[in-house]
Amino acid sequence: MDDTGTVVAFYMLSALTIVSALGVVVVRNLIHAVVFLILSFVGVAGLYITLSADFVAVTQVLIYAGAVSVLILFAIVLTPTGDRGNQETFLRLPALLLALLVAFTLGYVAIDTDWAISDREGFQQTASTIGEALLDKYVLPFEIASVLLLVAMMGAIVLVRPDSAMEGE
Amino acid sequence: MIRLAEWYDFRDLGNTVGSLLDQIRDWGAPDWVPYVVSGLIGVVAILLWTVLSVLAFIWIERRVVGLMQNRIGPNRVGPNGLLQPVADALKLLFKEPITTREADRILFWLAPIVVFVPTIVVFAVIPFGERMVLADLNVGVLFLIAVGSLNTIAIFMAGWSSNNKYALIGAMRTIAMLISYELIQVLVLLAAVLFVGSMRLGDIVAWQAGYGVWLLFLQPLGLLGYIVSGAVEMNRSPTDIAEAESEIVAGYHTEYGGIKFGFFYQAEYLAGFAIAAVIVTLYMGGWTLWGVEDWVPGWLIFLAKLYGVFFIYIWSRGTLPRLRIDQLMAFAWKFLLPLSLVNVIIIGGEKLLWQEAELSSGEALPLFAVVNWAVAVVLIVGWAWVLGHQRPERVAHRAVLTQEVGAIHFGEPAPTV
Amino acid sequence: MSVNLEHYLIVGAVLFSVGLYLALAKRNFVAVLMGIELMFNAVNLTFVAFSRFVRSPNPLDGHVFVVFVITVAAAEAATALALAVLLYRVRDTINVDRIDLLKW
Amino acid sequence: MTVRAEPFVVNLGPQHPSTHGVFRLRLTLDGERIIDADMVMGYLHRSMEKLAEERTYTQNIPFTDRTDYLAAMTGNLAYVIAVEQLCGIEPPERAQWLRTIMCELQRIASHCMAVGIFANDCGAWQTPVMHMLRDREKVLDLFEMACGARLTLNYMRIGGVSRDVPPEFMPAARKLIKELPKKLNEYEDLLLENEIIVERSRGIGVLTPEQAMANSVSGPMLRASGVAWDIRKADPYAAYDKVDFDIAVGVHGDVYDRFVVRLAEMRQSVKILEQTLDLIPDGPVHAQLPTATVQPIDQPVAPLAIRPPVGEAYGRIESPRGELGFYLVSDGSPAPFRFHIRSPSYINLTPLKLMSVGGTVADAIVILGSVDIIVGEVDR
Repeated sequence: MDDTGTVVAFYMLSALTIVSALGVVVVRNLIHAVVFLILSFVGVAGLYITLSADFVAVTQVLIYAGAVSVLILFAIVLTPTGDRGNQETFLRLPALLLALLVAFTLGYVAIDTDWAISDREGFQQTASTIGEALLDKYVLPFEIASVLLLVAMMGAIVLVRPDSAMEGE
Repeated sequence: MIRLAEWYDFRDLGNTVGSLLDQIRDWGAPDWVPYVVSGLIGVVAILLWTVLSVLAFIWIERRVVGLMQNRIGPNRVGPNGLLQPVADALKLLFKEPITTREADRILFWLAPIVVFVPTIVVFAVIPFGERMVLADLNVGVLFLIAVGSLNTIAIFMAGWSSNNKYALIGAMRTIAMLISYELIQVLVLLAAVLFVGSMRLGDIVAWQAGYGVWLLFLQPLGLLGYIVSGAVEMNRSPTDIAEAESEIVAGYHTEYGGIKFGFFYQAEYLAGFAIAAVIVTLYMGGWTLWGVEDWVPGWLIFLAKLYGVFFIYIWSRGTLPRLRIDQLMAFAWKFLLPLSLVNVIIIGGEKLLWQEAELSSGEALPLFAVVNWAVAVVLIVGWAWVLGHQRPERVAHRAVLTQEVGAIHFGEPAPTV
Repeated sequence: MSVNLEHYLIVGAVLFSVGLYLALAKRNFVAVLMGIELMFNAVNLTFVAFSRFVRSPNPLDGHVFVVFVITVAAAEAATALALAVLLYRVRDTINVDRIDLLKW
Repeated sequence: MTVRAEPFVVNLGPQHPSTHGVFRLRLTLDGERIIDADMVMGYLHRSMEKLAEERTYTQNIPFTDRTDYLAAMTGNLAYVIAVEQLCGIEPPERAQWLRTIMCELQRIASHCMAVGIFANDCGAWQTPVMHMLRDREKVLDLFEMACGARLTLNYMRIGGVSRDVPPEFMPAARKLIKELPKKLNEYEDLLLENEIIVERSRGIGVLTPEQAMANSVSGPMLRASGVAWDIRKADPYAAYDKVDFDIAVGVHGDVYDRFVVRLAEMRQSVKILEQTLDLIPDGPVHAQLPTATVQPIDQPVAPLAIRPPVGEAYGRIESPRGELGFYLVSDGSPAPFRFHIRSPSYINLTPLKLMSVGGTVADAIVILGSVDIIVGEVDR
């Protein structure tokens, strides 16, 4: 991972991702927060490409930046405008401390342990290997994931249907 | 056919650029310079080509639709109207791009750009000629869909930030439409990729050239699904719901003036070219034409096919009326989705049959073509009948002619056409 | 100067902590969900980084895990947002502070 | 408590590409469904009925083509019949036939516009309208030959027609009548079985015969609801009793039937024109105005103004949009005491709310297109 192009790309993309992630925290309007979130998703997809994981990068753009973000946007549009100010709750400080603590421990562990680095070059093409792995080694989780998706889809629809009997008090 | 000397043989620009890059390497530039130069050439070529062909097609479309409506079309500006698109572009440039007071300024300004970028990026993956592809990803087809799904957000931004009732309805309608037709696109392209076996567009073109058959003949249902969802994605012909003039005035780009509207207008044409390019590459053999590409430049064949397919969309825009949004959604979920699922199953079965039974491609492909076309016709007619296409209150009929005044004919059977 | 595993792990850690802060500190239920999505992304990044750098018999298992994480995240996002809409319908607010009653 | 999207009021018009002129429809929407639709009119009110009270009977004729500017001939005829009833003047035979020819030509031209605009409201991007306008041009050329004007014709006079048609009118009319059925077949092939038009118009804006009669709807809208009521048959005027034709009637009362009835009516007009062009007699085209109604010289008002006897009259005809009537009250002076227009478009609009509630915004546009209103006639 030493040719200059990838190194430059890595620093730019990680800067983009982290800045837009912080943007989601800082910005006052929730819709802008979602736009920053989409930017960080695309940034992470770019990082995948520097790790030569092309199939996962494109899936990330398709699912996260294409579908999940639209879901979040629609959720914001359907919920009240009162809470769109992206304000913080009262336990701001403890959350900040905990987040920093987690960051440091993970960072320390990352730098301190010597990982079993292999001298392998980047993958040429990953899609077919992933496909084969999904269908012969991980076929059971694959089926369970499809059932999970079906259940989630039906659950979401039933919950939101206006005439569903599940009324409050 | 004698091969002309390498560098001025324009049959495929690929090796012209290749010889240029070797030239640079001979001058001893560091190894990343030719890579950057070829990338630059590709980007500039695509941008130049898209801008020019959009301008050309604005003129062609208005003339052709004019002829369809037995009127002349633009002929005032420049020699019989040729400078009309340039005049439009200039007009848009000089118009003041106003921002409404209550608009969400940042999103309002950002939306046209975010609409424009994904549509241009699609061309990076399309193989124009022999070695003329900017980014030869081996997840090409998936990249097309991923980038296609990005403009849903841009349309939401445009509709939401311009703080206008019409824009909001238009944006909501377009997003609902895009998401449901994106699903159809994924299933249809899945079938195509399944049969060819690789997602790299270069491989798909090579496969079609190798077997000398176009996927168009093998997968009619797939083509039908893709053409319709392509028409939806570029808001054109029977599905221009977003800016249905007769209903909500201009859809999500009501509030945009000046060059911002120019971006939306340009992005719409580019989406048209992108869809046409994908149809040509996937279903009509890309830049190959059964051997003709040896003496006619590949990229010329590709462009000819692309403009032909785009003409179909112009033609349908000139004739077909518009579907209502709920009818369009019903068409997607009730008609196209089951059909494309069945299509995937059939193609999967054929692929398995082809490999297991070791049929030679000579017998297998024509057999599959006939079977697929028969199944397509049966399915379309049958499923439409099941969905109640010919149920009594949908049958076209003429008026009842009567002489006696004051008679009530409500509910009587009418003479059918 | 080359980029190796530690760099990606640090970026993953930072992303994860930003997501954690979002999930814990934000008042709007949808913002909490955004935090969770960010955490999912951070985890995915570390998976892919490990599958690229670390010695293992079949390295692409990391990618398979990421695909599973993405599907689960999408399913979870759909259900959570349905809950958000339902919450708004029942409680007329999705302010996390005000929803502290364990039963309703 | 369900997710109540608060009702969402959208204004269609007055400046809107498809409301056929300055007409405003305020729709209250729940999501995509229409809950309530109320009309705001009067943007084009020119107070014709008041102005007409200051002008003599002959000077009022040009007003009548400006109310329904797409069917000026029928406007003139209705007013002139009313005045003739008032004064008891009987126009000569040739004038009656000429009036019938002109009215039927005007019906073809107006229905061309109506059907074309309806297809345009369904979204067909102006192509059908352009083809139909081409045929309407041929009719307008005939009018220009007859009375020099294309739109505001001012062709009829009290007691007959302003001038006889030039010799080249009859062959031109015969040529048009030969071409029209071919064109109508073309439109029927293109539009009648067009999937999307059928989908967009079947079962939308349904009006049962009882509702139609209760709202005093008239013209193609009434006939589309199955009621075979046509003033040309019910109370024949001009030469309609001497011609044989059918009344086109729909069976479902929806938008599709109105479109189908208008197409069938154009065929009937061609059938009538074929007969009139053969049977038209020669002779004078203007009756001799009885001297008694002519005012002696010393009066300051225009000497030749007609002074109908005191009384009232109601002349009605079948205009392309419905029953067009003129109610005149005369107090013996050269100007009418009361000049009222019964405009069919205005009255055909009454069931608009009844028809469009429950549909979507796109349906409201298509229903409004099928009512075929002319805002000049609605606002007078």
